[in-house]
Amino acid sequence: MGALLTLPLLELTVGLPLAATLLAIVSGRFSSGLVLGIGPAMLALAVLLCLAVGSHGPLEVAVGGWAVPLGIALGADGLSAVFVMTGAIIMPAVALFARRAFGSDPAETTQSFTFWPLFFAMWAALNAIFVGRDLFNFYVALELLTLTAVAMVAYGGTAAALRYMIFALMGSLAYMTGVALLYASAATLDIGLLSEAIEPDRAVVLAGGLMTAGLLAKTALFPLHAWLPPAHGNAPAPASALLSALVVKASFFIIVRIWFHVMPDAQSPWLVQTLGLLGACAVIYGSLLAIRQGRLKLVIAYSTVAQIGYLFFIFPLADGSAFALPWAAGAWTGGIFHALSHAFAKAALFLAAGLIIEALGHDRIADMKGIARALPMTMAAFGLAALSIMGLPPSGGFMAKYLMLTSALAGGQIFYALVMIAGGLLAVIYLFRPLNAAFAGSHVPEIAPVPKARQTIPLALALIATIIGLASSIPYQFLQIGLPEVLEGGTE
Amino acid sequence: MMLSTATLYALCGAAMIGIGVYGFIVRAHLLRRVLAFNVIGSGVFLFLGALGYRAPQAGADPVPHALIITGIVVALSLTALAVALVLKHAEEAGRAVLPEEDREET
Amino acid sequence: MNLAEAFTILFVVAGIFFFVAGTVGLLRFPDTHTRLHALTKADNLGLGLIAFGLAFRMPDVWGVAKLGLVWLLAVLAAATVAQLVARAALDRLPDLDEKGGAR
Amino acid sequence: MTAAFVFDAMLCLLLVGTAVSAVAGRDLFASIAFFVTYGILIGLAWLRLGAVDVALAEAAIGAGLTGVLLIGAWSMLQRRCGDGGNDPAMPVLPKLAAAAVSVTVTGMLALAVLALPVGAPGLVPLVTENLSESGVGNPVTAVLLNFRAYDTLMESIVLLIALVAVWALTPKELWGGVPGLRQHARPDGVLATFGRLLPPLGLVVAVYVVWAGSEMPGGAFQAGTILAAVWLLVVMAGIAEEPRMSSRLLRLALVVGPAVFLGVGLVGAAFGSFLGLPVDFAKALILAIEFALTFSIAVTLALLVAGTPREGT
Repeated sequence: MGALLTLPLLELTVGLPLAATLLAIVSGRFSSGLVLGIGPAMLALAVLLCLAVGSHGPLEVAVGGWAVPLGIALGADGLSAVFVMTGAIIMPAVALFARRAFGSDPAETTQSFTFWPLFFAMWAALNAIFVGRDLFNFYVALELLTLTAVAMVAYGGTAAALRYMIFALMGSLAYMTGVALLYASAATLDIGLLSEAIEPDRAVVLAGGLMTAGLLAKTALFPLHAWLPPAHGNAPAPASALLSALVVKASFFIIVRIWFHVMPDAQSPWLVQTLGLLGACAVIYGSLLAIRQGRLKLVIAYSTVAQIGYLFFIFPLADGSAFALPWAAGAWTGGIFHALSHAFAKAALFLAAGLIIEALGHDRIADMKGIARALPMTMAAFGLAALSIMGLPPSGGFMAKYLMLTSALAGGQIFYALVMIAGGLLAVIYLFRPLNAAFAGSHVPEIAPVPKARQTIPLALALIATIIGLASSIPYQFLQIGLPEVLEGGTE
Repeated sequence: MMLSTATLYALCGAAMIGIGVYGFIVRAHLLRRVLAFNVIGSGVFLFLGALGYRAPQAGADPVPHALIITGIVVALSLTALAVALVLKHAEEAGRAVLPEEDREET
Repeated sequence: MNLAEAFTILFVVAGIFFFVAGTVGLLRFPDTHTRLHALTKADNLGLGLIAFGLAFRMPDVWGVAKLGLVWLLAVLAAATVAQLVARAALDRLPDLDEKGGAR
Repeated sequence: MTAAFVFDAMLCLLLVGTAVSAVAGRDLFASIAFFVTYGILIGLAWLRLGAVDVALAEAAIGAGLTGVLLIGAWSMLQRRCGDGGNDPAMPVLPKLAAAAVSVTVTGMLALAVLALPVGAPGLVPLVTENLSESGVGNPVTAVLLNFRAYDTLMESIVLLIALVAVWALTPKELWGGVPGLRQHARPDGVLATFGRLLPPLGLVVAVYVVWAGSEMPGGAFQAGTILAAVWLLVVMAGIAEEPRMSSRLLRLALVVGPAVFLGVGLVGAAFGSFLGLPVDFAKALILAIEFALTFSIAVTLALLVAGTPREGT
C-alpha cells in the first residue's frame, strides 16, 4: 500500500480534469466522447485516493515542493476523499446522460461546444476545493466554479443567470475580504498553519463572518436563496443535477473547513444558533414553497433550498463553542452524510425529471398522469430518490437524519428535532404530489421514446443514495479519518 | 497620532468597499452593478495590498501583490461574463434591469 | 541643489502649468473642438516638459530613451484620439448631419 | 506632517471622490469615465505602496480593459436597446438601509485594521530567503510562477473559461461566426495609420514586459493585455478582422498557454512534484510558460472584449 503515496493522486484529481478542459476546447465535436476516457480514470483515482487515505490517514503534499506558508499544499482527509469519490461517480453519470443533449448533433452548436469545457472545468474546480488547503486557492477555484455554473444556468435563461451572478459576485467579494483580513493577521493562507496561528480576535472573527456570509450566498442558505429555484429549475436537466448535487455543496464544504478546521475556537453560541435558525427557516420555507409549485423541476429546486437547511444543523448540534460534546462527532458526520446522500438523490431526481421532459415535452405535474406506466424505470428511480429526500428507511437520507436526530435529542435541542421531523413530513407531501400524478389513472400516455440505457442512469444514482444508508458504516468510519480536533472525544 | 502609509491606504480601501456596497445595493441598473462590483473589488485589493506594507523597512510583501494580480484577472473574467449577460438580457427584455426591480425611472 | 535638480524642478513646474491650463480650457471652453484644442495642445506640451525635466534624473541613456518613447506614444495616441473625437463631434452637428447622411 | 503624507492623503481623498462619482453619478457614461479615472488613481496608490507590478496590472486590466468592456456595453445598450443607463428610483427607506450597511462594513473593516499589529513583515523574509532558488529576480514573478504557480495555473483556466462562458451566450444561428460587431473604419483615416504604426511597437513592448518581468516589474498578464489592446486597435482600424470562433487555429491559440503551463506541471509530477521547477531550469521554464501564456492571454482578452457574434455572415 505504501506505493500509493508515491503517486501524485491529489495533483491528478485536479490536473486531469484541467487537461480534459483544454482537450475539450480543441477537440470540437468529439469532446463529448472525452468523458469515456476521463470518467473511468477519475473514478480509479478516487478509489486509489480513498485507499490511500484509508490505509495511511490524512495525506498532504506541497505543490511544486514549496512548503507552506510560502507555497500551497493539497491535502485529503476522510471528508475530502468522500467528496472526491461522490464527484467521481456523479460527474461521469451526468456526462453520460448529457451526451444526447450536448453531443449528438452532427454539426457543432453553441451548447455542444461550450458544455464540455464548462463541465470539465467544473470538475476541476470542485476537486480543487475538496483537496484544497489554501484559502486563496479556494477563492480562485470558487470563481472558476461560479463561471461554469452561471454559464450552465444561462442555457436555461438569461435573467436567472444574472440573478445568480449578482449573488455570486457579492459572495466572492465578501469571501475575498475575509481572506485579506486573515492574511494580514497571520501571514499565511494554509488551513493547518492558520488554525495554529490565529486567536479569535476582532479581525479574525470579522474575517470568519465575511467569508461565511459570502459562502452562504453561494450555497443559497435562506434568506440568500432567491436565486436558486429559477436557476436550478430552468437549466437543462444535467446542469440542474450538477448544480444541486455538487456545486452548492462546494461552498458548504469551505464553510465546514473554516469553522471546524481553521477557526474552531471562534465558534460562538451566537454563531451556531444563527446558522442553525437560518437552516430551520430554510427547511420550513423551502418545503412549503415546494408544495406550491406546479412544475416538477421547480418542486425539486425548492426541495434543494429546504435540504440545504439541514446541512447547517451541524453547527448547533455539534456545537463547537461547547468543546467536544460526546455526540458532536455523530452530529457532524450526520450533516456530512446528508450532503452526500442528498447529492446522489438530487442528481437522480433532476435526471429523472429530465427524462420525463424528454418524453412529454413539459414538466407540468398536473399533465403527467400515468407517466409511471410509460416510464417505469424512471419513476422507480424517482421514487427511490424521493425516499432518501424524505428521510425514510432504508436510505442515506434516513441515516443522516437518524444521526442528527439522536444528537439533537442527546443534546436536548428539541427544537431542531421537531424541525427535522416537520421537514420530513413536508417532503413527503411535496414529493407525493408528482408520484401520485405519475401513477394516477389507468391509461398509458403517449410519449416520445426514451432509451432504456439512459433510464438506468438516474436509477443507478438513486440506488447509490439508498445503499449508502444500508452500508452506512463504511462511509461513517471513513469520515472519522482526520476528524476535526474540536469534535474528537465524541467518537465512541 | 500619525497614520502610517499602510493604515491610511487600508482605511481608504475600506471606504471604497463601503461606497461600492452602497452602489451595488441601490443602483438597479445592471451595468452600474457591474461597475460597483469593480469598485468594491479594487477596494478589497487595495485593503489587502496596503496591509502588506506595514513594515516598509522590510519592503512590500510580494505575496499579496501576486494574489492581487490573480484577483484582478479573476475580477476581469467575472466582469466580462457579467457584461455579456447584461447585454443579452437587455436585448431580450429591452432594458438592462431585472424585471422584479423595474420601478419608475428617476 | 545642483544644476540637474534645478532643471528638473523648472521643467516639471512648467509642465504642470500647461496641464493646469489645458484642464481649465477643457472646463471653460464652449464646444468640443475648442476643448480638444486646449487639451491636446496643452497636455502634449505639458507631458513633454515633464518628461524632459525628468530626463535629468535618469541614470543612463536608456532611461532617457524610455521617457522619450513614453512621450512619443502618448502624443501619437492623443493625436489619433483627438482626431476621432473631432470627427465624431462633426458628425453630430445638426447642419452637417443632413449632408453626411445616415451613419 | 510630511509632504509624502499630504500627497497620500490627497490621493486617498481623490480616490474616494472618484469612487463616489462613479457609483452615484446620474449619467452612466460619466460614471464609467470616473471609474476609469479611479482605476488610474489606484495605479498611483500602488506605486506609493511599493507594488509596481500591481500598478501595471491595475492600469492595464483593472482600469483599461474593464473600462473598455463597460464603455462597449454602454454604447451597445444605447444603440440596440435605447437604454441610456437610467435607474429605477429607489425609495428613501431602503436607501438609508443601504447606507447603513455600507457604513457598517467600512466601520468594521476600519476597526479591524486599527486592531492589527503594526510592523508585521508578512512573508517578506521567506520570499527573500528562497528567491535565489526560484530562477527569477522579481519576487512577484517568483510567487506567481513558482511558489504559488498552482494559483496562476487555475487563474489562466479561469480566464479561458470566462471566454467559453461568454461564447455559451451565442444565439444558435450565429455560432461559429465572427465575434463582435463589424467595424466600419475609413481605410485612409488617422486610425488606420495609427493601427499600422502601432503593432510592431506594441509587440516589442509586450516582449520586453515579459522578458523584464523575470527581474523587474512586468509579466505575462500585463504583456498579454498590451498585445490584446494592439490587436483591438488593428481590428477597430479595419486592418484585420477577428477570426471566426469555429477556427481550429484560434482554439489552439487559446489553449497553448495553459497547456504548456499544465504540461510543465505534469512533467514535474513525474519527476517528483507537480509544478516543481528544478533550480537549474527554473528561469527557462518560467520564461517558456510566460511567453506561451502571454500569447494565449492576449487572444483570450481580445475575444472577451469582442463578445458574442452579433450579426450573421
